[in-house]
Amino acid sequence: MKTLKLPKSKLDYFASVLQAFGELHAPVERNGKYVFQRLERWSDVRLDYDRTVIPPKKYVLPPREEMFRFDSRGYTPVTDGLDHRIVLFGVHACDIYGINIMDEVFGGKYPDPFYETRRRNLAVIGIDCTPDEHCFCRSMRADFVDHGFDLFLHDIGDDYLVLIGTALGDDMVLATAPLFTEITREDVAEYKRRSAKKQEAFMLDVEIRDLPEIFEMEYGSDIWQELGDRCLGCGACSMVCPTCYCYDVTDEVELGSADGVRTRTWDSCLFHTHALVAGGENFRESRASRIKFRFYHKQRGFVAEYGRPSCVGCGRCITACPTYIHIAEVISRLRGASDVAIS
Amino acid sequence: MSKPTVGIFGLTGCAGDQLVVLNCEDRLLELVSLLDIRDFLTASSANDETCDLDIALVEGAVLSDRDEAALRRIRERSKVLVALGTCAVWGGVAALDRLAGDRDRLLAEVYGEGGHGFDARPARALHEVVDVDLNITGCPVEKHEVVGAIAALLNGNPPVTLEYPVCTECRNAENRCVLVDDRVMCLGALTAAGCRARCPSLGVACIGCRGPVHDANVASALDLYREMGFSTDEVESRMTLFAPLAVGQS
Amino acid sequence: MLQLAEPTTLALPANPYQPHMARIVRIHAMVPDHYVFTLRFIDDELARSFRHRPGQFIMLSVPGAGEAPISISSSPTRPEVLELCVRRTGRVTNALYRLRTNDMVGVRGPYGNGYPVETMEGQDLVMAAGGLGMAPLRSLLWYALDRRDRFGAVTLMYGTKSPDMVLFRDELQSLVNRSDMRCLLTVDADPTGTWENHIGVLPMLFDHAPIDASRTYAAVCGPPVVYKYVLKRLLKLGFSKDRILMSLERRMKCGVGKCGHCSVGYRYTCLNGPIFTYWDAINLPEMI
Amino acid sequence: MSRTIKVEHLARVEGHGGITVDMMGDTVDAVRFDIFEGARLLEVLLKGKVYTDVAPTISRICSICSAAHTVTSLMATEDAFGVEVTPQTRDLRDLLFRGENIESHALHVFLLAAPDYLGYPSAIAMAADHVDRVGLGLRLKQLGNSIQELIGGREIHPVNCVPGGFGSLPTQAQLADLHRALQQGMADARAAVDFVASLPAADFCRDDIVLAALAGSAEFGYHEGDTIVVDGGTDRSAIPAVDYRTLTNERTMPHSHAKHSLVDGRPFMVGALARLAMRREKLLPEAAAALERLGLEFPARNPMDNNKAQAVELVHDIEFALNIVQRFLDDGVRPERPVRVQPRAGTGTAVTEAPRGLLVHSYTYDHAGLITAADVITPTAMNAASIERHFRMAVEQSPAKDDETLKRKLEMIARAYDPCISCSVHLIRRRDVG
Ligand SMILES: Cc1cc2nc3c(=O)[nH]c(=O)nc-3n(C[C@H](O)[C@H](O)[C@H](O)COP(=O)(O)OP(=O)(O)OC[C@H]3O[C@@H](n4cnc5c(N)ncnc54)[C@H](O)[C@@H]3O)c2cc1C
Ligand code: SF4
Ligand code: SF4
Ligand code: SF4
Repeated sequence: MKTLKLPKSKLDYFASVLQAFGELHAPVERNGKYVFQRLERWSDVRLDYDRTVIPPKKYVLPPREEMFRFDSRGYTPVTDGLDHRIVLFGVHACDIYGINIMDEVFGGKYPDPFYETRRRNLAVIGIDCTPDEHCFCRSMRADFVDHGFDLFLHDIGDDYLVLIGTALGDDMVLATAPLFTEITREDVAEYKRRSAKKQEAFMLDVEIRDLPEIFEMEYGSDIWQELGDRCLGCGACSMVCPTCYCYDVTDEVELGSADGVRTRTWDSCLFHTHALVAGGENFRESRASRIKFRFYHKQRGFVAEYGRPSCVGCGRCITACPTYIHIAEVISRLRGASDVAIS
Repeated sequence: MSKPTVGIFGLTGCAGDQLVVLNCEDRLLELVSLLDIRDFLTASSANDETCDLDIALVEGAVLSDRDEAALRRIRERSKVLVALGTCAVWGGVAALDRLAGDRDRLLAEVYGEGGHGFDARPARALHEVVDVDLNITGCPVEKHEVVGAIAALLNGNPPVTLEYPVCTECRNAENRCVLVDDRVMCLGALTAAGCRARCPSLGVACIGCRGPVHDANVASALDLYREMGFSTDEVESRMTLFAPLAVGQS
Repeated sequence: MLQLAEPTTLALPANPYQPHMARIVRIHAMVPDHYVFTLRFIDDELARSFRHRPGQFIMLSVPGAGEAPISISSSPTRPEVLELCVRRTGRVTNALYRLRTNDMVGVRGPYGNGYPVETMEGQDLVMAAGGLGMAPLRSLLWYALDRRDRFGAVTLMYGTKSPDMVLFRDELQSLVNRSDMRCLLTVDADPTGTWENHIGVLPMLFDHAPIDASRTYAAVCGPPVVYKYVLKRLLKLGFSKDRILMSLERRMKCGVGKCGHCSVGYRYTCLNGPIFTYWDAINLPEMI
Repeated sequence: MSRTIKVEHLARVEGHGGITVDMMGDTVDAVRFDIFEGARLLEVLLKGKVYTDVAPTISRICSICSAAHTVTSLMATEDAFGVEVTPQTRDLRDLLFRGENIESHALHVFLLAAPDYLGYPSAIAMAADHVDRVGLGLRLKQLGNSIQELIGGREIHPVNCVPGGFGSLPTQAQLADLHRALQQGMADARAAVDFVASLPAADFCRDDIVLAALAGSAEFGYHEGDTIVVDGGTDRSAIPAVDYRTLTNERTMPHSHAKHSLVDGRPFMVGALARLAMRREKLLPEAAAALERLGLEFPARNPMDNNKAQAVELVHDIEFALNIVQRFLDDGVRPERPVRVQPRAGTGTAVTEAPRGLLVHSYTYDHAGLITAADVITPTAMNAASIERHFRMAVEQSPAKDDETLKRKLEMIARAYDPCISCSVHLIRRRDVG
């Protein structure tokens, strides 16, 4: 992968040029939390952020999206804004991994045109990060990504090493070619030194080897009831998860007409309606079965379908859960491990 | 299609839900043009008090024999009876009296001995007295939900109801969590969504004005509030504000 | 710098969510709250080219009410129209029941795996349905009857609570005397005294049908209690769990493996089902 | 010959009430403003609530004046705890009061009272012939609501008002939008004055009305003031706000769940007319011109003039709100958090001017911040006796008229007071909990 060097002092200039490639969005602080949003001035950017409340999935699968307008003639797809080009600056590896997983789900045999159009118009500029006590992306093999970004920035002190992931990324670099220089042996050495240091910074580790088997065997574990008793069913974990993609679809009519819009909105498997069908039959009536389903689908079901767990270890659900249900802790307890580092 | 006949009624409440209808200022004339409003005492002095109604919107809780008789009459003459607002759906703030004990004593405390003769009964939600076809909760109800419900009903469909709590909307709004981050007692996880997380979006705790969400895990929330160090007084005070019975029962 | 041309109107790639409008050409009030709706796509080309497998379903849109998955009850051997047997139960189905002949609905699909008819051909076929379970099986039934030479012995067992609940009653009654198949119909009870077939629960019909499990595929569909007892009988007859095919119902919002609702264990009912072998079902948690 | 004039259900008012006048020949025997509103007993139910939950509970007394109830409640609580809010909070609360007043007056003048003057049963019916006027009223109402939504966080039962300040503060962009809306609203307010001026005169009784309003603040405002002034036309007396009890002398009437207030045994009137009588010299220029234009007479003798007074306040409040918003746009909004509130045992009282007049909240708390006693006196409760007095005078003025004519008059008088019947019921009597 082509890699160049960009002086940190020139980052703001580079970012300003990026606006030619789309509306610039980046992590900013809001009430002490971080959110990805449109950058109004460069000084608002917070590249030292830990994690945003909602991951980048909102750019490709908005919380509420109009799919069709319907009238007496039928359903017409809503395409407004789908091709609005956005450059998302400062995305961590786990979140890029999350986008890659979403790409697989929304691709496949029936590609989702809404998703794919938004995705095509989203440029992703990655940036490296330092894990905190809730990060376990390394365990989920999501601490590095080899695709899914246009550019990826590694901090090596006074400069960034810039990995160029796509042709679009290359165009971005070419647009400000004089800013970039070739990397040196020292740069690479510095990168390696920092990378090794980052490894030491991880505080949370879980072992995912043979996890699908363990999930199968622990299907009847008491832990599910315990978690079900605790879970508030608020769906916070699903909303904040980079790889929770369940959605609901509803037709809403406009006042005084039979015309309206078909929308999709984020849903969660923790809601009691998620598996409710006609006749009042609910395949996951108890909260215990629902929270089990969430973990099971991420760590076991997804493996069967896509060859890896869908959790990327971003730690968002850990910080979001009002009752402190801790996914890494759950995994370790299922394994019977007692040596997990949990703060 | 001929316009549906509609009645808008208030039992005992603050008239807030009727006011929400009037507060749809930019859509009010459109709204009334789509409906054949026959009975709306708060807005009109020419009312047909006996005609059949396709839709009856009823605000307030049942607090007196007079309320009860009025509600039964409304039920008889209407096809779809909609409980409008938390008082109608859950009993609302007045239903605290159901937890407070002896009603005569309460009346006497407020009105003196003269209070005994009043037509005053413990607060009841509409569904405790008659069959209710549709609940639109909120204290007061949200405009978009009222307009959406009327739009759906005009097409013969039940409106979409949200079956998740305020927390869900709050997370989607990327708010700072009042409970987890600020350690203020927020009822978002127990309260039915639909207000687009009005309060926490302003940095203020949800006090549950829409009543409980289906499947609210009150037991776990109580444990959590206790663990977080909220006093029993505070927990009880807040959890009984708008739907005391729902909490009392769980 | 690359200048991307600013597209004026945005043409989406193939849209699997796009409902295609179809006209209701017939409404047959077969049984209260279980009507058969016959649909034909407005687009003639689509009407002619639409093909499905027995056991597949479509997503049916009633504008304003929403979408619901509905099995195709007609056989692919009888193309151009789609027959849906719909039970009135909620938003979409209630709205559908308000429509009249010539009104329009939206249809997209077909979705799901359907019955593996190629594999089943050359073998005997037992179909066991309870209640609304007849809806998907009817497609398979007529597929087999219209290609009668491709199957060995064909048996249909169908049970309902009472005679007035029998779906496709006239049609099925006319099969009872057919010599090239066995059509066994039963009701739990007959208060009317007009029922001329079996009386008793569905599994009892097995007593009237010689079945060679080693050369037979069994297709079962119905409410949970049907599965419970019919599966027991089938296993007793020596069926391999791979030869028992079940059709499952789940909440579905997309039909194409995105919305997450129909997920069972690690499979999607819409993509990997709705037809599952009994072996699959055992291995997928919460399956039945 | 005895005769009873009865309005079973008083329409176009907030809450459930009726009117009964018993007559013996041409003399009025008894007059009753009947109140059927159920008794919600919020007064006792409030007991034991933690201080943060008091305002949201008590605001449910009434939706139309819920902002006034909320802020007055917060002020009483803050007073009990010795909390001093910032000047910015006071300004924002002021703005909220203006928003509520604009909304409430627009609702009352255009949707509830105007149909009477023009001979329609409702504003909906009136819209068929006067769609622009109803539209004008709705626009003004919406303006008021947009202030309540922005500052209060909701048009009804504001959620953004908390002890010590506000949950969130308006942004400059929001304030700029509001400023624009207010500027457009100014033109609408002038049109509203024209409209009110064009309404036929209504003169059903003449009285030397006793009026009461809050005074003591430099501006014509609603929530800052420490004195209640009672104006008997010729005599004026001032009562310190904390001694509000000397103003009211309640009686529980058998025919209503409300209680009646009298001052020195005489009924008195509160509301827009009372405020103008006391403070009209503090009106801003446009409002002063409106006062002139509408020809309001002082000392006030016609209770129907309250409708005109509301139109004057509409103008004044929009003018005033413009000034506040302009100040925020010039100086910026400081990123303040609510001041810290530390509960302590004690009693606190706040007196304000709700749209319908004087509003008193007075609470006693224990050391943990749980409320032990509450006293709330609402404007309609204070007005009730005056309403009955004017019913009687109107009938006595022309007793020979037919029932329908008299009924219409009575209803119009009742509506001129813009009564809020839900409020009147929740007159809360002080209870000391032993
Ligand atoms: C693969 C597949 C094939 C299917 N094939 C068929 C078929 O051939 N024929 C058929 O009839 N069905 C079929 N179904 C089932 C059908 O999709 C469901 O019945 C579907 O829910 C109907 O949609 P609806 O909007 O009418 O009901 P919904 O509104 O989704 O109702 C679903 C459930 O909610 C309940 N409900 C609805 N409204 C309310 C309310 N206001 N309050 C409380 N509860 C309520 C209903 O009782 C029902 O239990 C199939 C399902 C699947 C997955
Ligand atoms: S399951 Fe939790 S830790 Fe894993 S990706 Fe989702 S939010 Fe992050
Ligand atoms: S602030 Fe309240 S509503 Fe929002 S997430 Fe936290 S607990 Fe839930
Ligand atoms: S956040 Fe809670 S208290 Fe606030 S409006 Fe919503 S339901 Fe009511």
